[in-house]
Amino acid sequence: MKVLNKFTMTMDSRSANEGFARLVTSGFAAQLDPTVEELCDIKTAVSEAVTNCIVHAYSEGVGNIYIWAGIYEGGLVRIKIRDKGCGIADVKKAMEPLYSSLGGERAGLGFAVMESFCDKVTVRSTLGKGTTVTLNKRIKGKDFDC
Amino acid sequence: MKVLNKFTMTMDSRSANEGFARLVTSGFAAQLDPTVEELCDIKTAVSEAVTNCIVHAYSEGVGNIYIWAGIYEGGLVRIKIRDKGCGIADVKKAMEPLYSSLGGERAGLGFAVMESFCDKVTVRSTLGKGTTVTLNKRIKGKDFDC
Amino acid sequence: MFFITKEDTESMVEISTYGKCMTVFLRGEIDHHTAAGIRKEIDEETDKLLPQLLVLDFSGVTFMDSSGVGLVMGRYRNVSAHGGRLEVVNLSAWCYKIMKMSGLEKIAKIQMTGAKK
Amino acid sequence: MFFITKEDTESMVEISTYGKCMTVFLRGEIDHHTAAGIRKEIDEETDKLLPQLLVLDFSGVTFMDSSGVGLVMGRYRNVSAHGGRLEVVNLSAWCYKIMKMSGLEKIAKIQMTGAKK
Ligand SMILES: Nc1ncnc2c1ncn2[C@@H]1O[C@H](COP(=O)(O)OP(=O)(O)O)[C@@H](O)[C@H]1O
Ligand SMILES: Nc1ncnc2c1ncn2[C@@H]1O[C@H](COP(=O)(O)OP(=O)(O)O)[C@@H](O)[C@H]1O
Repeated sequence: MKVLNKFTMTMDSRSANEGFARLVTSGFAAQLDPTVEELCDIKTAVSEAVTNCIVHAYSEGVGNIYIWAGIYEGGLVRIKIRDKGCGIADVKKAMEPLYSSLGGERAGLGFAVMESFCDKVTVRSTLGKGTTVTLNKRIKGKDFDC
Repeated sequence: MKVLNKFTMTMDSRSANEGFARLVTSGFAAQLDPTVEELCDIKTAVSEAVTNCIVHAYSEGVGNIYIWAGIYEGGLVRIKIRDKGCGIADVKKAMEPLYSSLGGERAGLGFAVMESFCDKVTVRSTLGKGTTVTLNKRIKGKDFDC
Repeated sequence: MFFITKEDTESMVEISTYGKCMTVFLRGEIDHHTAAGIRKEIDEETDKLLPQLLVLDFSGVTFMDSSGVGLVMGRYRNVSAHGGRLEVVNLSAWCYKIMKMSGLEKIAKIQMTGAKK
Repeated sequence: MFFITKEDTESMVEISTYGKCMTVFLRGEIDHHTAAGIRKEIDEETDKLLPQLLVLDFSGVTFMDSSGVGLVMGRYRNVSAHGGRLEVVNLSAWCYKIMKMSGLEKIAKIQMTGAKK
């Protein structure tokens, strides 16, 4: 599949950047003329993935969050969010709704939200090396809005 | 000087990304709580520098535009916009107001606008290798607004 | 403005109390970053008042991810520790969708915008 | 929405003509990307009408960089080629500042918002 437009970004894993990551990815997806709801889907899924880098991957300090985004023919947006943090031992378990290794005020819903608001979510992780979350979302856009 | 927060970004030199570059840099600078005018200063300067990469540096096709931005103590924002394009033979001449190598509808005001809307602009360029424009802008913010 | 300074976070919360009933009006974007400040402000008040009813009003919330669910669950734990109840009102369809994923409606009353009408 | 599709660009321009006077209302963000579409639309009309007076109304312009200056200079060249005049009206203080850097006010009438009052 041909990438029509793309960017890569590296940002600090500071919680203040959660909103910035939403702004950047939704601003990029805006070129496909999405509905407000589709934009919000993307914002929410990105917010979850980026928060996980901050909260879980780099729980001990500040590391790099790597974002790649591309637009493909047919209105597909693909967003990869990568960290070089602690990694996930059991991805299947991590993706179960309501599972959280942290407890506290983490709801354990991050992956469930990503899956619910995107068309496809893939997670690749190596313990001690880091995690890559790929979000796929097809934008139908305003013409398809009712 | 200590960098408090930063990002790097690589984007295609497509004219559709001019607005995206404005969104990203102004969104990042927004954490300093700038005035509307200060945000617009940044947008305008970034728009000029990014357009130059598209129009001049990579006039023959699509290349990479590299953006680095950092926030320092005291409200300083530094934004570097770099290309690996054709480079500038005579930087001094290029920075003269109304000078343009292209003519047509280029006004030759890009550098003049950057200098007028930022506190300091530096340009480093090597012919055949590329150009780096560094924009420095101190955000005084809303408290200083009249 | 994605970066929430101390001032901004504080202005995301407005609290009004009536007897042992406490209502918290939330405003802006709730994520992991802003939830920290919101949590602190609410808990300072609930620790003082020990309300019988805590109402979280989401009418001013423009964005929320699962951190908003954690925020609600944490406040639920707090008020129920001293026997109080929790209600979440004026959720947009969007926020409601995320809240429901948590099964939260089994433990607290959750209500969308306009649900009363 | 930073990516201007064909439709979006077209809606950045609204043209009204009265005899040999042509007024162009501009809307949105003018940069190198959007200027291309704007230019095309204006020139198609001026080539047909050969107006004696071309008025560019900037009241709907929310952002402009030096591409806006190039746009005005290009239209100036076009209309003066057949003896017409150019006026630029309703510039925000912001756009006015950039326009003035070009020395444009020596060749065309340039007017800020509210300058008439
Ligand atoms: N980027 C990551 N790096 C390391 N661990 C992660 C990462 N993302 C998720 N996890 C693990 O997966 C679990 C479930 O994630 P999630 O569904 O987002 O819930 P929550 O963030 O609320 O804990 C987390 O508790 C954590 O153990
Ligand atoms: N990134 C760049 N790469 C190569 N040449 C550049 C670059 N930026 C500017 N220039 C040169 O400097 C000249 C002046 O630039 P500027 O003041 O922005 O005016 P304009 O873009 O309207 O020509 C350009 O015409 C071009 O020759």
